[in-house]
Amino acid sequence: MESKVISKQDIAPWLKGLAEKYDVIAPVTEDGVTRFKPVDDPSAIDLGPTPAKSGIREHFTPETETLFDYKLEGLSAEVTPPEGIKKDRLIFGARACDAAALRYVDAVYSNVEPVDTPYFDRREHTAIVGLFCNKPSWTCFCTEVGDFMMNPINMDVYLTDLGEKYYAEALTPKGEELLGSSQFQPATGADKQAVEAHRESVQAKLPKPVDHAKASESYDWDDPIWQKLAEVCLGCGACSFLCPTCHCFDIMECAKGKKGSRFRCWDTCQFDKFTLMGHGHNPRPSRVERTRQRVFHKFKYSPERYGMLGCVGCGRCVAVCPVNIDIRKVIQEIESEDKVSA
Amino acid sequence: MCENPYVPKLATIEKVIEETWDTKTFRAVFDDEEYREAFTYEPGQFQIVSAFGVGEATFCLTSTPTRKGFVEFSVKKVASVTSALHEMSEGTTVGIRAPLGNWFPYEKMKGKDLWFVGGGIGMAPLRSLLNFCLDNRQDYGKINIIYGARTTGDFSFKYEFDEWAKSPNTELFLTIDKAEEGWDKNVGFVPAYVTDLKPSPENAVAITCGPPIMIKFTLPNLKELGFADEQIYTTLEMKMKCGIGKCGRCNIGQYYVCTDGPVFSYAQLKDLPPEY
Amino acid sequence: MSDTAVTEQVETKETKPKEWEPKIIGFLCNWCTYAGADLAGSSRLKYPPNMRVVKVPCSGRVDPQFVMKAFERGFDGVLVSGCHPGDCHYAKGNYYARRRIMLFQRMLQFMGIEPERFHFDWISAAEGQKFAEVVEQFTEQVRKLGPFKGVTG
Amino acid sequence: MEKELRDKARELLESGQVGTVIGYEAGSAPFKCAPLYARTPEEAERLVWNPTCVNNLAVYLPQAVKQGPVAVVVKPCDAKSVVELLKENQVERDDVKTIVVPCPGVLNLDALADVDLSDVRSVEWTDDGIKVTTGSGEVSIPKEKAFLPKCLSCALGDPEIADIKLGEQPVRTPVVDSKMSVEEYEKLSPLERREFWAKHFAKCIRCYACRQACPGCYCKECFADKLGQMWVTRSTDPTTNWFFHMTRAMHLAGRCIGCGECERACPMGIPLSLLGKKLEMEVEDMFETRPGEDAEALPVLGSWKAEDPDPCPEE
Repeated sequence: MESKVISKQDIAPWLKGLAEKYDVIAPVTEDGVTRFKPVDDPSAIDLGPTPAKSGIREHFTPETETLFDYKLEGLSAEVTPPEGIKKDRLIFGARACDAAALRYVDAVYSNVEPVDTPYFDRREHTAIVGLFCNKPSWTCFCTEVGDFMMNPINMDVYLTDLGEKYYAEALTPKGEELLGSSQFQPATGADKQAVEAHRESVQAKLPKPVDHAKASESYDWDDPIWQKLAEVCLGCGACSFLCPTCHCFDIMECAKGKKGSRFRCWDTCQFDKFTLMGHGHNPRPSRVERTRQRVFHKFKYSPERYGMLGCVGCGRCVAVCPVNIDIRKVIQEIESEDKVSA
Repeated sequence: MCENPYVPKLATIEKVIEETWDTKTFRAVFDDEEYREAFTYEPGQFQIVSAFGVGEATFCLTSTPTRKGFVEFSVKKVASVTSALHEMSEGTTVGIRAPLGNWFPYEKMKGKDLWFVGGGIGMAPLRSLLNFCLDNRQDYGKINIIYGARTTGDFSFKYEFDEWAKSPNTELFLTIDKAEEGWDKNVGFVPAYVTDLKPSPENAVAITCGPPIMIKFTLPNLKELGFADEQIYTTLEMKMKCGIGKCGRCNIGQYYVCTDGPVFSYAQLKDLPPEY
Repeated sequence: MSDTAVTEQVETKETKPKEWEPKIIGFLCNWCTYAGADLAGSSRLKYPPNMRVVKVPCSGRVDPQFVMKAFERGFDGVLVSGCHPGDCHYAKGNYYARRRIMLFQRMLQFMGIEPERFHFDWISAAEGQKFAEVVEQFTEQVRKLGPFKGVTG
Repeated sequence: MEKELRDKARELLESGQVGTVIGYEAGSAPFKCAPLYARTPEEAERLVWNPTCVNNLAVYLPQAVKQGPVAVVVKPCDAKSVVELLKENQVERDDVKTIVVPCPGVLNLDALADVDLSDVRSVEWTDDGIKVTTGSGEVSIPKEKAFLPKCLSCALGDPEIADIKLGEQPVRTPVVDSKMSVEEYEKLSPLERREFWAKHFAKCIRCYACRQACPGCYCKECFADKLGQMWVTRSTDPTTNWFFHMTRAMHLAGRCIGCGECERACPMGIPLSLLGKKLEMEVEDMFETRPGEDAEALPVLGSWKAEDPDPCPEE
């Protein structure tokens, strides 16, 4: 598909022009935290931090989401599901890791029956304009787990910052339509060369690919590392709540007298009650099982079931862990040579 | 677009049966006539029942699809939702999401002798298959039902014992943990009773469900009698929320108990990480 | 008395009437203030009917969560009252309550909840008159502030 | 200093006085440390003490002592958590050996905002802050910027419960009044205060990192997890989040020692220390006690005096 360029100062007018058709969602920094939020004023957009604190996840699987409202009268009940997305959304500035993560969530939520309709609705009504990472963070390792930084997936448009302007590639018909705006000019051969050289120079600084799916075949269930991690891990959910592929949830009731709603909210295998059953049995009773579950689910079970890793290397879990549990080091340790041969 | 899988269908409780001191069986009828007519399921599948205002919980379908027009579920009072259900009288509206999960491979069981081995509330999921087989009696060989409970007061489905026992080529073996006055049937735990009864593994299938401790000791006994892992089925209980493979709660290894189960053969279970 | 028994009462707040009237909840000690309220009633003292009363065994039973729940659920004012210091039926329950509630009061204020929406007082079983006055005063105080817009509103 | 620390740890382990030494080891980046459970002399060689050692390791004690006596590396501020745990009978005095390290102040990661973190080689103390060495040179950061806010107001000497002291505490002159942030906040009107928290609590994702990182939050079952009681659902709307954080604050009233781990652990930048600081100030003002000082003292909200301040004093 065709590629174009847009001067940086034209981004704001372009996004303003899109506002009629789309609710624009972009990274905004407030009180030191950068998150993707609906923006009215494009000048508030902050593309600086790589990646943003919380990715685009919450715009597909919100932290708290009403599944339906109910009303009770006498013995009977009435149930009303919420309305779907009314206006299309455009996510601006998503990183390749976050967009790639949607492939995984799609595999769980919408590519198998029954389809998670609220999620599917959001996916269908969202255009994604991604942004190449010029300055990967110290926690970034996307190149180790996939090549989507160079060959993005789930984006309609991929932007690369070339200083004064962005190089813009349309990756879908929807993307072509977006690049049809007057602010875009055709890219030249020189632009294309510049982009390729630039991307390769960034990629060179990042880790080399590792076939974790293959390596996971010999992961040791009783590896002593689980015991070690379990002692240090505080059992909070920061790693999974900021993870773009984590998608587990709890379903709860918010009852206010005769009215109320059923909602779902983020949940994590790191919490002790995640698997606790009503009569008291807990199949994963300690942090030993729970820390293993997080790693195994992402690096072993997911390739087995969905044919892809459950990790996109965004590094958020590394950045937020209060006790510096670094998943890169964990994986390295359980995949280390001497361990495999032992 | 498909229907929102999280919104339950409304159903009305038509009948409440007090099974034991802590267990009740509810019969519910879907309010929407069209849905009710079209609704069908397989023995071994489960449902998620909403007590509006409290939440929802997972129960197996204890009724058999051969008897149409309603669904049944047995509820042991353990936590908030089950307590709320216990408070409900006939005529109360509940929400039901069903049918969910896989089912017992009853086609594969055709022509074979069946050994149902149930303990306590574990009889509930077996009852669906049992009554299904009894309703298709000609398809199966001898049907044996071993059912154990702590005391005589802890048996569920007592009102069906006669029907079961009187069915052709069917035997009902009851056992309680400790002797009671007036009890003329077996006394002892289920695993030992299984050994005493010496079921022949030849052309037979065992279907077990009960407390983990019962399963743990029944399994080796069955194997000693010559049952292969592929000849033994059970239905797993796990914490579930969505019931459709999304919420991640019942994940064991690469499987989700809610969609890949709850019915597993022991051959399959052996491949799972020991987290159930 | 279980937590649930208390929250149920906190949560049954009715929808707002058309003419706004302050909705107040009072956590009253069974031995003193509740009896004081009884006395006010049987002495036919007049006081505003805006308060829903939750009887608690002792002011020491009042968990700050009760008050927070009330505010979270949209009550406009919360009153906590028990026996005078030294007169506790359980000897010292109200002394514990005093520390807890004093601290909590200051934290509420810190969070931006107007201090006038929360009142803590000692009212004995003999003080029917005082009970009526406190309720009257408190109701008017809350009325002046207008409807509560929520803990983060 | 690190050599002394390792020697001491090894000695404790070899003599069998403790089975575990909980300390810090180098983290996955030069500006990070990770908690370490050292159980062998070899593991003790991995112990470090440097500006990245921010964690309050007291959080591990209630679990760790279940396997027998442990030694724990503490900064003077962390030692206050140990005092609280002793006071609340979560650990026995005989089961804990405190190794108190001399602490000039620890690293505030925000100070490195302008540094290319991928390029950092080391972070060291200097006389007046820290020195960051990167591939392209050295950067000196003065302590006003380099250290956590709690360090800037710290004047703590060696704690009374110090079992092992690794050198003298540097004389610390607070450069900031810790009450300042509270006083600054209190200039806000009630409405502004509610808006302040509405804004911050709207960010909360309820990952419970604050609770899990808190040495005071050792409840077997947190009120927020009690589903039967349903005090608070897991909905992340600002009001529910307010309820959670307010209740947690009240549960820490008179117990919070201001280590700031909640705020550090919070991935969403919620200024939770403000609540703890306010509680600390009020407790001192009304009941004249300071948490974390005296292991023999009674818990503030588990005790009373007839002359306590009264909301409506008798005439």
